[in-house]
Amino acid sequence: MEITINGKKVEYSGPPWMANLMEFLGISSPPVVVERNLHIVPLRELEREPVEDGDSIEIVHLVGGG
Amino acid sequence: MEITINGKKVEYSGPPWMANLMEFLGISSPPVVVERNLHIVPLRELEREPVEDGDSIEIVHLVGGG
Amino acid sequence: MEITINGKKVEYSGPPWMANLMEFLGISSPPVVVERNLHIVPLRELEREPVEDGDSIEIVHLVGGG
Amino acid sequence: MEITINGKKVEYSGPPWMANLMEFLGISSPPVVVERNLHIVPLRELEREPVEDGDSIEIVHLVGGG
Amino acid sequence: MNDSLIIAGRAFRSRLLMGTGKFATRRLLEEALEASGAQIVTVALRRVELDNPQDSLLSAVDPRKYLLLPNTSGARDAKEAVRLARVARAAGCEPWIKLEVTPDPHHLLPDPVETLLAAEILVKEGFVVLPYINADPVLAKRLEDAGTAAVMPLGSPIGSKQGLRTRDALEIIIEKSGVPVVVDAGLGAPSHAAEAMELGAEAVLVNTAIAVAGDPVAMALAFRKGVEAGREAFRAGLGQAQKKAEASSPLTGFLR
Amino acid sequence: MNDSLIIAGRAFRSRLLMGTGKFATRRLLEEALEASGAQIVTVALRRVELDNPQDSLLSAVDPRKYLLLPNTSGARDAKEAVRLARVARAAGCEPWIKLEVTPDPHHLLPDPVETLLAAEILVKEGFVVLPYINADPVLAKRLEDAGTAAVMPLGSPIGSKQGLRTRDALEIIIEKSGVPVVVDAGLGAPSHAAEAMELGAEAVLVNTAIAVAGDPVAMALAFRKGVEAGREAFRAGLGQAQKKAEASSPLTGFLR
Amino acid sequence: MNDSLIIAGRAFRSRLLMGTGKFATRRLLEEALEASGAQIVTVALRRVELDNPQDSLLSAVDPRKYLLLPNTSGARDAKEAVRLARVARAAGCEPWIKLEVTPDPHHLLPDPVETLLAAEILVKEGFVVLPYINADPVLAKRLEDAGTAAVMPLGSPIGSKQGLRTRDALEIIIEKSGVPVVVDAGLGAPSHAAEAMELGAEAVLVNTAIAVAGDPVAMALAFRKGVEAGREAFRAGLGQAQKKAEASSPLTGFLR
Amino acid sequence: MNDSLIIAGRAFRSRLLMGTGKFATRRLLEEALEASGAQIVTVALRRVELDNPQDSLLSAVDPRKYLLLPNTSGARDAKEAVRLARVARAAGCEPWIKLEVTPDPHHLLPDPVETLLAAEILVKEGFVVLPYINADPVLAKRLEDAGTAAVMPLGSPIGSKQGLRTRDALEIIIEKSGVPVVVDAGLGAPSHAAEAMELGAEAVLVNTAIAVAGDPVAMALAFRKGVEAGREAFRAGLGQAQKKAEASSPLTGFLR
Repeated sequence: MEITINGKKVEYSGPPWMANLMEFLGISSPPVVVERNLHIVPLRELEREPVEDGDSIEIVHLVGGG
Repeated sequence: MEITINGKKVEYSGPPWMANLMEFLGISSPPVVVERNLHIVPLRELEREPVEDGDSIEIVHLVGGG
Repeated sequence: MEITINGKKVEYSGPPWMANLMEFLGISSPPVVVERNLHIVPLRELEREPVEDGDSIEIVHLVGGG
Repeated sequence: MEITINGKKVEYSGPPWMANLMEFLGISSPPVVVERNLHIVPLRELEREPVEDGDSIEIVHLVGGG
Repeated sequence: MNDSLIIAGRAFRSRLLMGTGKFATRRLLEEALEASGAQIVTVALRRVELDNPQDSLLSAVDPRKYLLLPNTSGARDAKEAVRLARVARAAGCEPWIKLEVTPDPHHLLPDPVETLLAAEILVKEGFVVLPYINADPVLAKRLEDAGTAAVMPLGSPIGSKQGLRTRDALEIIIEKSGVPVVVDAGLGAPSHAAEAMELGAEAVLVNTAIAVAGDPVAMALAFRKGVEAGREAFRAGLGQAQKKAEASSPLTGFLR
Repeated sequence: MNDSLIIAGRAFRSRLLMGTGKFATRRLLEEALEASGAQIVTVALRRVELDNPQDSLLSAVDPRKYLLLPNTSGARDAKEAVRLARVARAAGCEPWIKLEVTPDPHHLLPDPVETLLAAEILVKEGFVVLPYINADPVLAKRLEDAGTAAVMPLGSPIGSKQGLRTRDALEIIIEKSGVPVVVDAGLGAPSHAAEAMELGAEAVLVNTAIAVAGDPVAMALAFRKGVEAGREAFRAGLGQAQKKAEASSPLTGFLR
Repeated sequence: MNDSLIIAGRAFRSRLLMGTGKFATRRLLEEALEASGAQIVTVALRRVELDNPQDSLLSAVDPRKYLLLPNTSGARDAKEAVRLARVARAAGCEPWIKLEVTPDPHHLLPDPVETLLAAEILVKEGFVVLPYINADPVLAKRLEDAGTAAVMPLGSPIGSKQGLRTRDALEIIIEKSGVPVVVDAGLGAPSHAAEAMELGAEAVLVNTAIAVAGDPVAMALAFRKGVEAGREAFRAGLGQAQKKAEASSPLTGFLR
Repeated sequence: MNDSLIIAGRAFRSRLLMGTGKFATRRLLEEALEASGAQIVTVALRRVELDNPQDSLLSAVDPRKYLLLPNTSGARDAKEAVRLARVARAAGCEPWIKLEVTPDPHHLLPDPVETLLAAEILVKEGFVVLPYINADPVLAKRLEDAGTAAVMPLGSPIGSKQGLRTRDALEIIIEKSGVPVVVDAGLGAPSHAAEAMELGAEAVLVNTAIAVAGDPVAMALAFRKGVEAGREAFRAGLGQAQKKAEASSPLTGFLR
């Protein structure tokens, strides 16, 4: 399926769960935050959160700022 | 009847029309503006505008300002 | 004799030496400085410095300043 | 003879008078000022002012300034 | 060359707007207005005094010579400001309004939120709105987007005569604005008015500094010249200030 | 009413002295002088270029219309300044001299000690001396005591266009001075000139800001108006600046 | 005697808040934080870079030692700001948020209307809101009334290092405010931070001036001392500035 | 790293010189000196009061802990200043002298000519001379050439607490000076002292602001920190101020 992650189109064929997607992307959860279609996905629910074709997903983290 | 004009209680017993009230007060209309119970009374309608007991009337004019 | 000390006329009849005058005035030398007729008198020479009628003497010391 | 004019060495073989030198240089006097060996030469005396080998001559004029 | 101030499609020769408050006599006001060359003059609204109904300095202001610009001074929120604007229009003024919303009677500083709200309403009602604001570039832009005919950022608090204490922000407002920037409040001397014009302001509004001057008429003329001086300098192209010195005379060679 | 600038017993209508350096063309200088209304114009001395002896912007300056005020720019000490002053007089100028002694060619700031020394000599030789100085109240007083006809404290470094960075000291100089105070150097805009006049300066000298403007002629006129605005405001009596705001409109009772 | 900064009922010894942007290395950030003595440090949100997911300066910031204060930088309106605040909370931060709404990416000045709107929403959602605002006293008051835990007026534009260009307005904000005033943005040197504290600000936030210094660690310490100096001076009671001089030494009598 | 102030070959840890005038009690002076960390303290000369010969605040100042720096306050010309310097030396002080020549008792501003004259004499007599001067770069250079051990330009008039009103000139003096620049007079708050140090001054002298503070001891400590903050910032390398804003946070991509 094709999903949009942080604004980039990505082809993903792994298991359709957010936790798997994160693994696929090589992102060890904290301190990241995942938004799926503008809704925040609590980290503890990444296993139960599906990933579907056309999803728009944002993965953000804290960085230096003023 | 008792009416409130510019915040002061006034006893008025003349004809119950705004034009008469103005005359009673010695105010030659322009450039004043009359508000009766928060509604502006066009100057040309002062004759037709009633004055009733308990009315709250504001009579204002332009003055120097910055 | 009459001498001027710090601008004030003073009648002095003691022994005509600066050391005696200082004692008379109740001034224990340091950290004061004595000028006699515009010349500085080293403290160690107060015994040997005469006092004569008409002398103008300044006795100053250090005070707080910026 | 060799003279220094405004800091430049100049070979001059004309008549030994300042007026002639000025002519040689193509300078129509006013509003210039001539200094010969640090002394100001009044313009009316240019005819009578000699020019000698080794002289240091300054010729200046007014220009825009603040 | 012609250099008019254009507000809401109307052209004015003078870039000095003048306020009419605090004048000692009607005569002084009349002559000061004349001397200032102002074409737009601000006025305020007040209750008629019932025991002395006829007084009004305003008879000094001929509405055929001057565009009367009523203000909403005294309004503490959008609702009161809108009410005052409507009353002013009913008083026979053209629908131009200097919008002031100042909840704090002590510092008389404007409320950005209420001012924007009132501006949106008054623009819809067909008013030509000139809002008095803090020197806030983002707010100025929002008011422009809301349809105001100009923005009137303050130089320093009303009547303080401190001049352009908000210079940095004014420069940004002027750079960004698509409507005329009229610097209002705090201009205490002609040099302040000139400085505002040199920055590129389209006009200035002055009241207190003229009204309370030893000689208000002479001061009105002085401000007029100050505004013209600043405007002409802006158009003539001012050089940049610089830290280093630069000789204005050639260093005289022959001393060396 | 008449309000002349008096220097050394001579009266001038204009309080704007203008410098003649840095102009692109003789024509521009001529027209800018005309527009400025200046009656006193400064000039400098330089070696004639032997290969091009006839050039001189100065032909633009008619000595019957303007009082030529030669400066001693380039002088690094009293001796050089005195020499330049004498040469200037020999050039046919009246014995007026703008005394400048600037040992440091980088910042072009004046030397207080050499300036006083040169002033004493030149006054004895009958010159009307106008010394260019740092904004130093004590030095200004000493120069006055030495017989100078005026003092010319700087607003900021020559050609820097930074305006009155020495305002505090200028106020003291003006308060104490018995001779005209002419603010020189650093005036980059009409607002700066107006500010100097509002403080009570008797006149200002401007050169760079006019000469390097996009349109020098328009800028000369702008400075003229700025100087007039500041002077008239000073005479009309400026109010004091204050921290607190003060309403210019009556707070409208009927909203309460 | 104890002198804590209290925000939302929480006490902090340090009155220097520090930003974590623009540091060259994690090591420098870590040491600068240590040297600054800061207890509240701001952070931002950004997309993970998919090709390099693990980088994060932030590992330098131990959440047990520092209270992380995420900002909403990048938000152009209330909606975006609220979204960012929620994301920050989901990232495990405590519900404290530095609210920034800056529609103009060039000047990065805050939007007063959107900031107030976002503040109202976030306060309802239980956030401790610290809004970054223009130095606008009326807006500051409205935010306080809306329940923000502090107000963060700017001294000058972000990163400009110009210091307190808004001093007059800051004084009014401090005088009127019932919540801590934290001066943010534009503080380029310890003297600027000290000045803000001397005015009576409760704290300051510094980032750029430390991060881009030649030696960020030494600069962090310098700011720490500057903030302490200003605070202690404020508490010790500063005298008023005055125009006139006043001898600090007795004028020595015997010379007369 | 070691960062000593070196004057006349002598090293001092503290860059805060403190004046001893105007203290209410000997105790306050003693504790304030202690808190300030100062190593050089200024004192003045005065006639002994014959009716009360023993009083002297000065007993608070232990000459083994502090270098006493007598001033010549009250001197109106070089002759009086030289006389005072000699008397001070006779009083047992080391031959260090803070040279002050102030003919005008009202503004207490220094006389450049007399100060240079006195400096030349005192240097010949073996004094270590620290002259108090106007912020005049050329004069500062001449004093250095005359052999003074430092220069002490004023920030603003003595006791006025106005801070660095002469900043531009101070920057030039610091840039050009080959001897330590000690900013004296007018420093009214730690932020002023920090600013002077940030400019690159080697030290500052403070008296009035500490002596008249509500709590002089706390204020002395505050100034100590302000001086350290400014010095450390200077050494750490301050960035330049700039007009434009510059984000300290990355603009958050995912909102777009």
